[in-house]
Amino acid sequence: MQYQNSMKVSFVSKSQNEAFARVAVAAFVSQLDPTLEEISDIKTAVSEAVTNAVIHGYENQEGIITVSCDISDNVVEITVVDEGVGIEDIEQAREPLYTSKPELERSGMGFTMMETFMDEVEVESEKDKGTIVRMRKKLRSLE
Amino acid sequence: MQYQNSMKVSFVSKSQNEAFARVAVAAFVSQLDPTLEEISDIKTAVSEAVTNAVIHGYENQEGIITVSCDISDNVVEITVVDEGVGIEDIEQAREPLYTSKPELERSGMGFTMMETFMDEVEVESEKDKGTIVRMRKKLRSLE
Amino acid sequence: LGEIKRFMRDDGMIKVSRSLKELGQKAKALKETLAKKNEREPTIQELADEMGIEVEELVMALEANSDVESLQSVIYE
Ligand SMILES: Nc1ncnc2c1ncn2[C@@H]1O[C@H](COP(=O)(O)OP(=O)(O)O)[C@@H](O)[C@H]1O
Ligand SMILES: Nc1ncnc2c1ncn2[C@@H]1O[C@H](COP(=O)(O)OP(=O)(O)O)[C@@H](O)[C@H]1O
Ligand SMILES: [Mg+2]
Ligand SMILES: [Mg+2]
Repeated sequence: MQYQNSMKVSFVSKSQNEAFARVAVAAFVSQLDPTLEEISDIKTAVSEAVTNAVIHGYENQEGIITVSCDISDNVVEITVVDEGVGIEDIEQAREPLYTSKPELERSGMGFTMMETFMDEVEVESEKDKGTIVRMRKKLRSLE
Repeated sequence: MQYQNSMKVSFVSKSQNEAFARVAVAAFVSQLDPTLEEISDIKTAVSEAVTNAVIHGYENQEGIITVSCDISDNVVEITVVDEGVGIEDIEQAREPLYTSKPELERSGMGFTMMETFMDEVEVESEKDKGTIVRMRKKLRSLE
Repeated sequence: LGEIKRFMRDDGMIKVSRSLKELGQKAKALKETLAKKNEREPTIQELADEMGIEVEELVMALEANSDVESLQSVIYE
């Protein structure tokens, strides 16, 4: 391990903080000078996870969302944590097109996008305790 | 009070995280649609406070720096916290041109810059406990 | 979804530092123009609109002019 760095940002679950979370992560990851494509992948994944925390986790009520970002050489690990309602059936939630809120015109593709744009996605959740989404991506442009 | 929002970001006291802290604060404050000049003032003040935490607070050892940003209507409050060596004589530290590290070619103008670019600057500190710098600025572009 | 991903961008291997630097230079020039035209400092939203980019991207671009590169040298020295 040659290079390590980490940050953590917490904010209120307002929808306007989604953009903030994206820039914070993008600004932090930019210190590795990735490609635009890599940054855009990461921003998309962060958006999806943070949107889920706002809409599903806290059901648009106020709550705190914490996004951490850990860099180890050219691997970026991003963790999005909420203390909201939690997910009862994680496997089902991760299925493409599954959404528990079809009335909101959600596409059910959030987890699928995270999986597409990142190398690994782990989800931990407990009903009424909250949800942790951990995503990892290796920046291949740096190899 | 009509509009409120807040965020908090923590990171390791590496000098490359100064730029990150600046962008994080600038991104958060941007939701108030400030002028570029106001953003640049705020970034300068954040830089000075974070640099002080890195160089003086932690004397370039690793430690955690926390920057919070609270928006109430058009007032931005930024707090920079370290748990480093602390300041024994705050009044002296705030004097223009005073520096405890002249050997590092510090200008001793950090606090003066913060005072110039922000409306208010409060400093709390305790030896061996750490330092809290709280700065406020009203964004006049919004009036 | 691989299709979507390819469709969503054509920027391939362009480095973030280069892109932000270019945007940052453009922002500086446009800022002057807008300030003259309106006889006041533009807000960040006005400038972003004029450039056709998101405010968040502009914030990063404003930081970028030299910093990303100097960070690189810090990290890999
Ligand atoms: N942070 C979360 N807290 C609670 N439930 C969640 C969270 N994230 C996702 N879910 C559940 O997983 C489902 C699928 O999420 P996703 O794939 O993003 O689709 P969508 O957001 O369009 O519903 C959501 O409908 C919701 O039931
Ligand atoms: N976070 C801090 N922790 C400990 N000491 C500090 C801190 N911030 C400032 N100081 C003290 O205050 C002095 C003045 O700070 P400043 O005006 O920024 O000048 P400079 O950084 O150039 O020395 C510093 O030299 C240092 O002794
Ligand atoms: Mg979703
Ligand atoms: Mg200083």
